[in-house]
Amino acid sequence: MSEPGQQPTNGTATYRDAVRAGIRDALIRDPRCFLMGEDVGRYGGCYAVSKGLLDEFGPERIRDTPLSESGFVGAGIGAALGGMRPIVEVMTVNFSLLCLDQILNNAATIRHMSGGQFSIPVVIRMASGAGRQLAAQHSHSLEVWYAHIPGIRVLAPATLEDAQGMLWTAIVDPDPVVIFENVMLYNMTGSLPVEVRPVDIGRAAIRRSGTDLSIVTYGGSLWKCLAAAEALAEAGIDAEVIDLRTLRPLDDETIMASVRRTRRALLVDEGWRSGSLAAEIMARIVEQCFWSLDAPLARVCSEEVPIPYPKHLEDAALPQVPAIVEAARRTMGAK
Amino acid sequence: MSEPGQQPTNGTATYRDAVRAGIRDALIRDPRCFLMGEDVGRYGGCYAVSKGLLDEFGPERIRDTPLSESGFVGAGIGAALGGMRPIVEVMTVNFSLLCLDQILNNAATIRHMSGGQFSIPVVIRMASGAGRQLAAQHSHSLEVWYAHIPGIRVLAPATLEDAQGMLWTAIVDPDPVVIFENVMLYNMTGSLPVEVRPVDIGRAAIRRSGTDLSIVTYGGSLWKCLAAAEALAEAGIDAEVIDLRTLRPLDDETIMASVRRTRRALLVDEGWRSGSLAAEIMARIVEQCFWSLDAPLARVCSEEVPIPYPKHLEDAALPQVPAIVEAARRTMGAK
Amino acid sequence: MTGATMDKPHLTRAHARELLHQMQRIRSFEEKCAELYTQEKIRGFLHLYIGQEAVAVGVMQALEPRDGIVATYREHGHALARGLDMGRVMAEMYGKQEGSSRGRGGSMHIFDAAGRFYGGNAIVGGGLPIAVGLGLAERMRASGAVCVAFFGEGAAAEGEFHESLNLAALWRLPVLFVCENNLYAMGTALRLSESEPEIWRKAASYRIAAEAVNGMDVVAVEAAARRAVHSLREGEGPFFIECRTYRFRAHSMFDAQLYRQKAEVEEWKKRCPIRMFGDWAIAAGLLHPDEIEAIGHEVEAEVAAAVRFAEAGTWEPVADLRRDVMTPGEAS
Amino acid sequence: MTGATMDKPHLTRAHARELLHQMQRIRSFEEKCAELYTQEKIRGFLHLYIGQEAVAVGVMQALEPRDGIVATYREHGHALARGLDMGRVMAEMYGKQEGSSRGRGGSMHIFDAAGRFYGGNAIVGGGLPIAVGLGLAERMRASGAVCVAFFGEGAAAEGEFHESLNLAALWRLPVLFVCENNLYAMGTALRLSESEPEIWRKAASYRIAAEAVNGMDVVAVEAAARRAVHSLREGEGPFFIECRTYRFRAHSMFDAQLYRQKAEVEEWKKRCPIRMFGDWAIAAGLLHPDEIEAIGHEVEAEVAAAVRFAEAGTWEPVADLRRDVMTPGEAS
Ligand SMILES: Cc1ncc(C[n+]2csc(CCOP(=O)(O)OP(=O)(O)O)c2C)c(N)n1
Ligand SMILES: Cc1ncc(C[n+]2csc(CCOP(=O)(O)OP(=O)(O)O)c2C)c(N)n1
Ligand SMILES: [Mg+2]
Ligand SMILES: [Mg+2]
Repeated sequence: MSEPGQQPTNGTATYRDAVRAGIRDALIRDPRCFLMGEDVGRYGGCYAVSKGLLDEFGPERIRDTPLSESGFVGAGIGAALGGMRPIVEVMTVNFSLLCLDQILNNAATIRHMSGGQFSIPVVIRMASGAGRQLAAQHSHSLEVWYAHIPGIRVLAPATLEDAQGMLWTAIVDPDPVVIFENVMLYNMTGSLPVEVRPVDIGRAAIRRSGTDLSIVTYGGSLWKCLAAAEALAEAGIDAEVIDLRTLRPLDDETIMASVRRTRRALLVDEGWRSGSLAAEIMARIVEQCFWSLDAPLARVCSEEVPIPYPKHLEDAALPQVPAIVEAARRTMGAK
Repeated sequence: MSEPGQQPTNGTATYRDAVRAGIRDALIRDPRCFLMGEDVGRYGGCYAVSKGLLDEFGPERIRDTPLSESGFVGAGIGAALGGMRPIVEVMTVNFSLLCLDQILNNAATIRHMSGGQFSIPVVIRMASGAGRQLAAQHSHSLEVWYAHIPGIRVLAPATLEDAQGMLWTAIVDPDPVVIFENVMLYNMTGSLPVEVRPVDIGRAAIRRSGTDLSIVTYGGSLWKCLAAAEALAEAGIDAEVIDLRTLRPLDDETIMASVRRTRRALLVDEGWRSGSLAAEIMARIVEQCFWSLDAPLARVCSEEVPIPYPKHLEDAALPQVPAIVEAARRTMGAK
Repeated sequence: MTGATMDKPHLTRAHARELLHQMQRIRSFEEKCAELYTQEKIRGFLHLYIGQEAVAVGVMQALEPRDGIVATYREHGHALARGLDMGRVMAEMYGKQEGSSRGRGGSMHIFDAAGRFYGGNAIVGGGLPIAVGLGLAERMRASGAVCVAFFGEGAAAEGEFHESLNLAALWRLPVLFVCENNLYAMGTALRLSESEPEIWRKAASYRIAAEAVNGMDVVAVEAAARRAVHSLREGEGPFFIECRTYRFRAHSMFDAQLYRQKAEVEEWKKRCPIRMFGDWAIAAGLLHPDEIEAIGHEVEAEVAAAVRFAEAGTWEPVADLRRDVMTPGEAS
Repeated sequence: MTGATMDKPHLTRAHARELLHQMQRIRSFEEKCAELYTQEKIRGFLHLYIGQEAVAVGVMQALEPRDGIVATYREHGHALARGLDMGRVMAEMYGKQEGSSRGRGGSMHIFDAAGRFYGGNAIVGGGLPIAVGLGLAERMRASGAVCVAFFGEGAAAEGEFHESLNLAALWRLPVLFVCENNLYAMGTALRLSESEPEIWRKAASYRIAAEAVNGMDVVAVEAAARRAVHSLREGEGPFFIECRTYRFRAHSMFDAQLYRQKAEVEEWKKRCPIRMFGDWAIAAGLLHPDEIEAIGHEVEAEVAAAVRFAEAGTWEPVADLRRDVMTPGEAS
C-alpha cells in the first residue's frame, strides 16, 4: 500500500486483488469458511474479485447462487447459525434492498431475540457507490441505512491494506459484519502486505494530519478528500483527513479528539444529503464538542437526485474535489 | 380534534376513524382510487382501519392481497403508472423491507429515469413504531430511511385532522407519497372535522408555542413532547413544540425560525439514535443557524438495541416523557 | 382420519400415549396462555396453535436431537413438542429472564440452542431462507442431520418461499418444508391468496418431492414425516409436506374473526386431533380411558408448575438493556 | 426452426419483409452500439440483444398501441421493435437530452410514454410487479388492453417472479409474461440457477397457461404471442411464454465470457434468427435476395442517421440537475 495521503498509482496489486487475497486467506485458514453469491464462481465475480478462486477451492466453497438475494443471504445467515463462516457477496448494494429484511430482521436480531444463545458469524460484502455511469438504479450509496442497524458491524475499507485485513477481522468476528467496497476503488493499485494480518476495525484512521480543520469521510471519498487536502495545503489550509473505516460502531473518540484540536469539521459522504451518515457525525460532534467549534459544521454529500446517466450530470451529483475544497474554505472563512 | 398541546381524550372519533374517513373520502371522490393490501378487506385491516369499507366499496376497490409485499406494492406502482390512484397499505413498516426495492428503485426513480415522462401517483401507508410489546421484528421506526429517498414524499400525521386530511392531499399529489401511522395513535380520540379538506403538507406545525427551547418531533412522539412541555412549564421552562408532519421534504423554514427565536433545540425521534432523523435535523440546524445557538443540540431517540419484549425494557428503550424533560433541562442548563 | 393410517404396526401403546400426551401438553398450555393473556400476564401478540397440534407433534417424532427446527410466531406447539421445558417457555411468554430467550423475545421468539430450535420468526416467510442455510451447513459438513421449516399456507405467496425451495432443491439440501395449511392467513382465505390452492403442487416447480396429508391426524403426519426424513437422510434432497389443518382460535388475540363462519369453525372442531386420536386409541384398545384421564392430570400439573415458574421468575434489570446486541467483549 | 411454424398462411410478403426489417434494425443498431461503446460514446453498462431479436420482434407483432410493455436493461431491441424512434434511442445511449428519456436513463432505462414503453428496468425481476400493476389498471378499467413483461430466465429465481405470477393469475390480469431463456444469467448457466430448468413448467404452479417456443424462430414467437394475446383479451387471465434463445455477445461489455465455450456460441450462431428467417423466406419465395439487400441498406441508413442525430444532440445543462425528481410545481 502506498502512503496514505496520496492516491496510490504505482503499486503492483489492486484493491480487487486485496479483497481477493483476504477471501483466499480466510478460505485457507478456516474450513468452515465459504464464499457464496451471484456469479462469484464461473464468472469470476461481477467486479472480478473472486476470479480464480473457483479453480482453487471448487464449487462447494465458491458457490454460485441463483438470482435470489433474500434466499441466499438468508441462507448465509442460516449457515452461520449452523456453524459455518459464510462470506456472502451481494453483487451490489443496489440489490441488497431485496435482502434487507434478512439482514435487519434476522442477522441483526437473532442474537438479541434469543437472549444471547445464538451468534451469526456471517460476513456480507457488497459493492457500493456511483461514478460509473450506471444510472439511477445502480448507483446507490446506502451505507447509512446499514449503519443505523443495531446488531451488525459495518465496515468500509478504503485502502488495500484494509480491504484485505478487514475481511479476516470480519470472519473471526462472532457477529454479522457488512462490508462495503466502493466500486471506484477496485482498480486502485498499491502493494499488498506479504504477511496477511487482521486489522483493528475499532478505530478510525487519520490518513493525513492537519491542524486547521478535520475532514471526516470514508470509502471512495477518502481519496477525493486527500486530494482536496493537498489543494487546500497549497492555499495554506492544513486539513486533517479522517477515514472512518468502521461505520458502525463509529469511533467517536478519534473524531472528537481531532475536532477538538482543529475546531472545525467538514463531512464528506457520497450518500444523499438528507439522512446521510454525514448528518449523524455532525450530530455527534454537536453533542460532544459543541463548545470546541469555531465554525458551523459543513458537509459535502450527493445531490438529492437519483443518479443521472450522463457523465457531466453524474459528476455534478456526486461530491467532487473542487466542492470539498470550496466547502473547506467556507468553513475556514466562517467567522 | 381537541386542542393541540394536550393529549385529546374526550372526543368522539379515533385516529383510526380519521384515517378511514380519509380513505373513504378518496374512494368516493376519485373512481381511480382503490385500497389494496394484506387483510384490508375481510379482516378489516390489521389495525381495523379499513373496517366496513369492503361492504361499501366491494372487493375490487378494497382489495385483499396475498402475502407478497414486493408484488403488491410493485403492482400499486404499476397501477399508478397505468392511470389509477392506488392506496397501498403495507401492514407495518416492519414488512416494508420486503418492498423497499420497489419503492426506492421504481416508485422514486421512474419519473427521473424516464426524463419526466411518467409520474407515479401512488400512496403507500404503513403503521410504524413500538410500544405494544411486539418485540424486535415488529417494532421498527424506519421513517428516516424513507426520508433519505429523493423522489418520494414522506408524511407522518400525528393528529386526527392530519390523519384524515393528509390522505387526500397525498392522493392528489402526482408523486409517490409514503404515510407513516404510528401504532400508538390509532386509539387516540378527538373529533373529526365535519367537512373534509385536504391539509397543507408543506409546513411543519407549531403545536405549542414557547420561547425557551424548540422541541422538534413528529408522529407518536409528539404527544410525549407536549406532555414533557407541560412538565417543563411547571418548572418554568417554556418549550416550543414543533410537529414536522412532513419528513421529506423537511420544512427548514419553520424549524430554523423557531430555533433562531429560542436559541436551543431538542430533537425527539423514536428511531434508533445513530443515523436517526433527529441527526438530520441537528445537521441542518448546525448548517443554517449555528450562530444562533446558545447550547449544544440534544436528542432523545431509541436506545440502540432491537426492541425487547418485556414492558419495562421496551419502555426503557424508547423515548419517554421523563427523558425528554431531563434532556430539555440539560439543554437549558448548558452554559 | 382414516383407520388406514392409524393402523400402523409400530404404534405401540407407549407411543400412542406419547403422541396424545404431547398434543395435550400443547393444548393445555395454550388454553392457559389465552387465560393469562386476558389477565395481561402475557402481552404483545399471542398466536395460538390450538387445533394444529397434530402437525408439530407428528413431525417431531421423525426428528433426532441433532436436527434443526425453524418455526414461526405460532411456535409454542413446536417448542413444546421439541422438548423445550414448559416452565421456561411460559416464563418467556411473561418476559421473565428465566424464559427460554431470557424474556427478550416473548411469545413470537422462542429459541433454544440445546434443542436446536431456531425460533420463533415473526416475519412471514422469513424463516425459510434460514432453514435452507441450516440445511446447507449440514450438507457441507455431511453431518446427516436435517432441518425442518414450519410455515403457514399464507407464507407460500411470499417471494422467499420460492427462493428457498429453489435453493434447497438445486443444492439438494436436507430441508423438510412443512406447510401448515390452516386455510387462513390472518383473515385472508386461501382462495384469495393463491391461484393454485393445492400448495403441495407448487413443490413440483422445483422438482421437490411432495405430499399432502391430513394434518388433523397425528399418525398420518408422523408417517409422512418419517418417510420424508428418511429420504432427506438418504441425500435425496428436500421434501415438502402440506398438512391440512385448522386453527380453532382467532389468528391472534386481537382478531374478531369477521372473515369466517362460526359453522365452519364448529365443523373443523369435530376433527379435533386430540379427541379423534384419543377416541381411536381407545377403540383400538391402545389406550384406556383412565390413561387418558391420567394424561390430563399430568399435563394440568405441568402447566400449573410452568405458571408458578413463570410467576416466580424475575425481571431483567433495566441496566442490562443493551445486552445481547453484540457478542460480549466485542465493541458495539 | 420447423418448416411447420413458418408455413403460416398469414405470412404475406409484406409481413415477412417487416419481420426481417425489424430484426435487422435491432441487429445493426446494436452492432453500431458496440462500436460506439469502444469509442466511449456510450458508457455505463451496455447489454446487447444480438441473437435474441426474434423474441422482441415476434411478440410486438401481437400488440396494439394501447398495450403496455415492461422490459429489462437489455431492452434496445424491445424499444426499437415497439416503434420508438431510433435516433432518440441512440441519443439516449449517448446521454443527450434529445434521448428518449432525455438522457437521464441511458442504455438500461429507455422509456417512452407515447409507445407505452415503461422501461428499461435494471433490477432483475423488478419490472414484473410493475407489469402486474399495469395489467391491474387495464383490468379495473376493463380497457381491453394488455401488458407484456419481458425478462430473462435468471429472473425466474427471484421472489418477485413468484409473487407477480401468483397475483396476475389470482386476479386474472391481462399480463403476458415473456421469459427470454438465453441459458445464462451473466455467467450463471440455467442448470446452476434452477432446480426445474424448464421454466415454462413453473407457470403451472400458478395455474397459468404456458408454452415454450423456439425463440430463434420469429414466426413461431409471433404465433405464440398472438395466441397468448388473444387469450388475454378474452379475459382468460395471464399467459406465459418461454422463448428459447441465446445471446451471441457477452452479457455486457465487461464480460470475458469465461463461463461458456466458444463452440457452444458458434453452434447457436448457426441458428441466427435473421439469417435463418431470411434464407427461409428466400427459399419459400416470399422475399428476393435483392429485397434483403435493400433492407440492409435501408437499415444502415437509419442507423447512420440515428448516430448523426445523437452526435448532434446536446447535453442537458448542469443547472438542471435536480429536474424530474418530483413533479414541477410540487415542493421537493
Ligand atoms: C412479511 C409479513 N407480512 C405480514 C405479516 C403480518 N402477519 C402475521 S401472521 C400473518 C398471517 C400468516 O398466515 P400463514 O402463513 O397462513 O400462517 P398462520 O398464521 O395461519 O399460522 C400475517 C399477514 C408478517 N408478520 N410478515
Ligand atoms: C436484483 C438484481 N440482482 C443482480 C443483478 C445483476 N445482474 C444484472 S443482469 C444479471 C443477469 C440476469 O440474467 P437473466 O435474467 O437471464 O437476463 P439476461 O441478462 O440473460 O437477459 C444480473 C445477475 C441485478 N441487476 N439485479
Ligand atoms: Mg394459515
Ligand atoms: Mg438469461
